[in-house]
Amino acid sequence: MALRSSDDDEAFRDEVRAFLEAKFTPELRALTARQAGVFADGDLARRWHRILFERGWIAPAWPTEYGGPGWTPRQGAIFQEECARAGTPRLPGMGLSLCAPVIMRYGTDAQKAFFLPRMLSGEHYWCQGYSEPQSGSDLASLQTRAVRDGDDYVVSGSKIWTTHAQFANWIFLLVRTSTEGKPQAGISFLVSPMDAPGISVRPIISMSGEHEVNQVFFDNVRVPVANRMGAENEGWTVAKYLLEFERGGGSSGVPLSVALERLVDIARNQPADGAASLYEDPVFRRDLARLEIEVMALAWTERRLAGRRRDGESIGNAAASLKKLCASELGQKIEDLSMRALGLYALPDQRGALGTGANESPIGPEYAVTPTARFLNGRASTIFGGSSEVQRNILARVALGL
Amino acid sequence: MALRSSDDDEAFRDEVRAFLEAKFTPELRALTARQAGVFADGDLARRWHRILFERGWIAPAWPTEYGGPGWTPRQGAIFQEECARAGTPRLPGMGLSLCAPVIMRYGTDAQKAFFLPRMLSGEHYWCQGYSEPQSGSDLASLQTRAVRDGDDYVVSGSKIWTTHAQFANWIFLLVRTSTEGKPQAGISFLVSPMDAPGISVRPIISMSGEHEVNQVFFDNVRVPVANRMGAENEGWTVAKYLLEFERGGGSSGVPLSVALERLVDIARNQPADGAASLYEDPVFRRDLARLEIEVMALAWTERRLAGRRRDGESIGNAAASLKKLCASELGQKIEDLSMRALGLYALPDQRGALGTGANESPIGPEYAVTPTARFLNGRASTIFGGSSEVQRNILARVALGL
Amino acid sequence: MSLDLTEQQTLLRDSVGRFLSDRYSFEARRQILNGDPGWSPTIWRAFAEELGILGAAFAESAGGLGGDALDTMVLMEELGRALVLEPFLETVVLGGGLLKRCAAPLATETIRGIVEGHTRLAFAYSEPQARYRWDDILTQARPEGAAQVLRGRKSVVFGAPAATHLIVSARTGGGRHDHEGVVLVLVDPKAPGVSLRSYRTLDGRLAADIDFHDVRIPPEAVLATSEVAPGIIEAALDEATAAVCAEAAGILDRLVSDTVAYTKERRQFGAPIASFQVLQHRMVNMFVKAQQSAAMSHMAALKLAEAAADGARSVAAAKAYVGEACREVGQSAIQLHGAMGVTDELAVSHYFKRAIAIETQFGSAEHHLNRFQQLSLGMASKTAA
Amino acid sequence: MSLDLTEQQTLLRDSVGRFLSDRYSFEARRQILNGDPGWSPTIWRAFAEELGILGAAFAESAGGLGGDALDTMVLMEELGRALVLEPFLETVVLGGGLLKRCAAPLATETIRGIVEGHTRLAFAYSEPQARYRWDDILTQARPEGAAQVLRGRKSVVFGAPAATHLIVSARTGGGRHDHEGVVLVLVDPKAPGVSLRSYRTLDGRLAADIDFHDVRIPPEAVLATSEVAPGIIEAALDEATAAVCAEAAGILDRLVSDTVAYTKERRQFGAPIASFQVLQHRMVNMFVKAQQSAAMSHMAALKLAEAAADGARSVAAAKAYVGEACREVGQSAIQLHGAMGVTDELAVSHYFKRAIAIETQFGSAEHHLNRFQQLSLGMASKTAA
Repeated sequence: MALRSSDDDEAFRDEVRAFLEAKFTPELRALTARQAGVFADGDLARRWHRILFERGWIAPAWPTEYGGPGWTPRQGAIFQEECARAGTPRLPGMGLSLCAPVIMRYGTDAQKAFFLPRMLSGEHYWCQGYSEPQSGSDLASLQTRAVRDGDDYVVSGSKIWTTHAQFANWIFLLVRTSTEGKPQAGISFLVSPMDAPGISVRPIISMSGEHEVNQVFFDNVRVPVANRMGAENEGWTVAKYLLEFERGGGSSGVPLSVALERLVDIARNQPADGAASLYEDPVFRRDLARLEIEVMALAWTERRLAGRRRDGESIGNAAASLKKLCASELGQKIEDLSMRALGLYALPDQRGALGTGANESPIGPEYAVTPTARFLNGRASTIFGGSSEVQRNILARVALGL
Repeated sequence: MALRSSDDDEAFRDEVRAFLEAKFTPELRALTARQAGVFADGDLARRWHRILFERGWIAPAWPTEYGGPGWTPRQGAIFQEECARAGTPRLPGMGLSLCAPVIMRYGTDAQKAFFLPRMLSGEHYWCQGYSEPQSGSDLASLQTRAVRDGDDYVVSGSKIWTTHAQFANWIFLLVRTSTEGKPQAGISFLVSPMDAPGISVRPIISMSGEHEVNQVFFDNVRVPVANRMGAENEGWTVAKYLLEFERGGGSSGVPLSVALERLVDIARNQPADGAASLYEDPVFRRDLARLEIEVMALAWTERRLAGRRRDGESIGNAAASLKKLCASELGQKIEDLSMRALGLYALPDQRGALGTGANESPIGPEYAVTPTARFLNGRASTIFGGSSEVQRNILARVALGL
Repeated sequence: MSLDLTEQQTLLRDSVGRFLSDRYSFEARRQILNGDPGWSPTIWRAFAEELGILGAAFAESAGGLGGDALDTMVLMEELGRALVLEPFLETVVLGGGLLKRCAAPLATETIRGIVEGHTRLAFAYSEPQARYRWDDILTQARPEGAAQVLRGRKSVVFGAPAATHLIVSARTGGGRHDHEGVVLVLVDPKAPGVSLRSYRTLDGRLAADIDFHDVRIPPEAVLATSEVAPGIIEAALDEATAAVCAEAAGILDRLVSDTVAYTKERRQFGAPIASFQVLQHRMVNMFVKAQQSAAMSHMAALKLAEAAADGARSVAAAKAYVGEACREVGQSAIQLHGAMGVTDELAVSHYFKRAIAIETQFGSAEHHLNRFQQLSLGMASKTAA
Repeated sequence: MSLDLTEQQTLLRDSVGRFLSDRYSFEARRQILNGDPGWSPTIWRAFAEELGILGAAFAESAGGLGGDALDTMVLMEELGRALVLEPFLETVVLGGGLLKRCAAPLATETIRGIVEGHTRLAFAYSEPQARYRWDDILTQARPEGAAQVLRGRKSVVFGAPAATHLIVSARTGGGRHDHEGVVLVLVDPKAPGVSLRSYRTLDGRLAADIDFHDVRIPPEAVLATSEVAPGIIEAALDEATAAVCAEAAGILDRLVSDTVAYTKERRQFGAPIASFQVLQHRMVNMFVKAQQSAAMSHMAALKLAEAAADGARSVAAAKAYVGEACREVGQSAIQLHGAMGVTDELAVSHYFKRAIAIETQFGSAEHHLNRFQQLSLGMASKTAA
């Protein structure tokens, strides 16, 4: 809705804009515009993290006691909007958005005091050890063992699809500490430094040619019992708590709208048959209008369900899955139309011009550099973090009682 | 493909056209144009049946020994095309197309001699007793009992969705003659006159307000054992043989093309925003072109798989399900676009102008009379005769080995 | 700002919902549907006297409750959920929406009749050549002395057979699509020269094609002159369009819950068919579309209530979305009900038919997608927020 | 007429299929893909000498096999099934399709080089401003004495980095979309004034953007004058478009069978994921689209082989259908492979990327839907038969 912002909110927006104007330098902008991965790559992510940290804005959702900025939800939304519009680097959220809530809820005081400030400063760069080669959608079947030995667990097994493991210095992971009872019953939640002896990382190259994910091997890795979050064998509860944040963070409307705006820019510059530009082509315009309306529908649904969730209606529990499902599928539709808007210039492999180390000029127009790689990388969005099939299973159960 | 017909075929086509010109009179045309049901209603069906019978053309697919015309497949296709283009009444096929192959394959000589000529002449008007209130997709769970008593079976139970039971004087039905073993094992295939004591018919009104289907009750109905087709308890084999014909008859291309031509006629006469007619509207034209291409794709797939089926490749077994699935879903898309093409004149209930007994003039243009009723009636096409879900289950098994 | 209902709106929703579940069961509705005149004067009286909802959208000075588009949304959602046949939309939302913007004394008087329950309206604006454009008007209002003479033809006028008064759009001048020269007049459907061809629509509601053959319109029956009529028509049509979106939200909610309930009951292959994953996922898709439709309806109502600059654009977006959802959710509901779904016997086919009618009423999804595009060009910001 | 293959076509299919399964495994292909030059001269030589398929589409008088569009279809389906990187399409189908229609002696000579395996072609026709229209040509061929001088820019020229010869479309006159004034010339990619920016395309194939800066074209290198060039270009592009439809049919077949095999292997929740009904039905939808794509490809090839009046329209229909099928089947295949599907490690992502590239190559589905509509207007009959 056209929220009639208060004057305070407008002042805050100006503050955010001024900050971005000053700190999101032309150099950073140029680097970021050539990113097509799910997250900005390690160096760029660290640089932008540091800049936000110094301003005190790195963790908008954190309580002030841990270093959050104390914003209202509306301010958080404004910040997110302005960052999305400016196109700032997409920071990986494995630490700040996923592990942090777990530590705040299940961590001991010592764990909180150690991890949270280092997460905030960026000293700790986190990755997530959930999936295993044989345990994807069926996460509870995981097999990585952790055997108690004095004050340590000895961990053996392998985690896969570990985003940014090559940059991370800490990992949180689910391990099997018992084979008694249901599969869910014997799981514990541990954290470990990535340089612990016995950890090794194998890159997995994506179909776009990028290195974002990895397989991480654990060969008798010693993890102190003090690095467990929550009770032994109760890691499933912790894991599920975290998954809510994985499905749920932030509003989908703004990033999807920004993606649409990028598409509009392409369309205005692309030729078309029988129209001044692709943007004037009636069939393209209908497809575009449909997507605009779908983005509105999702944004307003999120807002509407947020109210229901407050009321404790059961529908609220479904909101996170609904959002993950719709935002990922809609994002793919936008990526798909963006790629097709390019015509033949959708075809060149632009790897030479992509990423922070890239030094080639684009093939074709500048705006043709990222859409194809984004399209290819975006295929993962309906698979990772709970596939669309899994989200529909959840919705069938939670929302429809099936 | 633009089959380059032989001169003989062209001569045959001329013969069919001349026949239709002479016998499909303006009166019959006017009556037929106001039909929106799945089949022409009883009176009209009987009249047209009689006309085709007298010409010897009522059963194109029958062998000549039983009264078929002895056409080549190409001639059969030409006949079907010309009838579809002329818009002749859609005759119910429960006798000629479904029961007849069963009798030819499983019937005794006496059964053949009694039933086939009467089916041909139209003296016997057949309906089909397969589904039951609790047995739809799961046909093998049927419960209508037939208990042997001397030379008779005594049949009790109920059949549902019985098309044209109100016009029929014969019914073929599946009954349970044994509860031993798998559900499929105790089924038999019987035929009975509809005026047998104990049979009663309850109309079921469709959402378009039409009376095409019924529930048929059997209250201790005596059916002579001589009226069984195939062996006792082996009716499932007979039933499945018949279902192949239900999914498979004829080519989908022509009726779907005719439906598209009707849609084009509507579009040429309908107003549009910013175009001379709806037909000139680029967005409508794209939707229409998509449907045209989908019709081509289905027609050519049928033709291609027909070749494979001859070769005995396993894919051939899937052809009937593929056709039923695609033709029904595509037909619905055409009905949907046809209805929407009418604008506000899609909304009036035209029942007063529909059917042989109708005496009101259409509300709005003449072409607005049938599309909405066809749209509503067409919803059944993906449900009856094996739902789309069932066809996909079959294809998963037969075509993909799942 | 949250999308929660106010306490008053929750009360309104609950009281109307309770009334309808007591008095407007599917069987009760069927009797009204199958009888003459196709709507219930008893229910209508109760709307006026027991519930007081016929005054919902009117100023308190006119005897109304002073409600806004959000109150209308709450009401329409409930009316949709019970599939109410009575001409609330036609009379209160559309007819009333025109009248309350007209300065003519006759307008105020007519509103009073609505609130009291003895006046029912129909807005005769659509014409056979117009597809979905209200401004494609050929009907003429020629001056004849102080009066005007009306001649022309209106098509598919919802509610006309039940209406005590018709509001008619006509031209005193201008060409086919011009906004200049359009006026609104009030016409007695029994006046000489007015002839209705009345019929049911596919969803069992009432409509008519109407011929006006030199119908005399006295000066006081001119509700809006050409200076104001186009703006009034657009505003009232936007409100009515938002209102059918809300009605659709109620209907879609029922289509989802009826389908879930049916598939839990119906057993095939030894299990409730709701246990089949393909059906579950299809129901999830229905649910998502129903939720998003309700959100879009809410957005449209809120924008109208706020008199936001992008009100019309929001209504177009909502109707485009909801229209397609009506078709898709409706067809899924029928398919999942199997053979029972295509009969007249269960509620689902009745909800389906109304959903399909709503898709077309006030313009199809295509029409509103076009409108959305045109209105977007005029807006500064195209973001979802 | 049946759609069965002739005995000779079956033999051709089987021998090529056998060769590729022996010599062009996924691992063998990966080495070619990751190496330089991105295609295998050894395989190419085997195509010429062992299989003889480089002459498939040429007249026997030119050393070819005299095959038609159906033979090309059979070949391309197999090449698609093995995801062959070598420039058969660019050289034999498209380049050869142009040359065999050109009367110039140099054309005949160049064909001989193709058949013998030492000549590879690329057709430089697309330009940055043209989207998918071949006739949107700004590249100029100006006369200079007896020769011509070529100046302009061509974009995304498939096969150019591997080509020994370029065929270039250019204008001696006429405006941007005019068919008059278009000629075809043969250009040595190493000639002065020719500069290539070579790159891989997303599917690992080779392409280039090419600048022609006052490149001198001797008179004998004019392959087709403006009287015949437009017809030659359209015919060759139609054949090439039908050929990628056939390639797609092979790819889609593999996407379906790989997905079925993967889901039968992969276990989650204690069962092969192929046992989940939602996945089964999605695979059925993939199967149906793959079958229909093969049928449309067959139709297009047959129409071209027959020189049917609706050949171009059939190709447009086939490409529109197959293009959309590539996207939909491809995306389903990735989704059903789960996280493994988005890596470079399994074959599925490689097939997917080629399918996505085919959707765009020679014009998107939208482009061919438009063409189909325009060509339909000229046809007497619009029926499926």
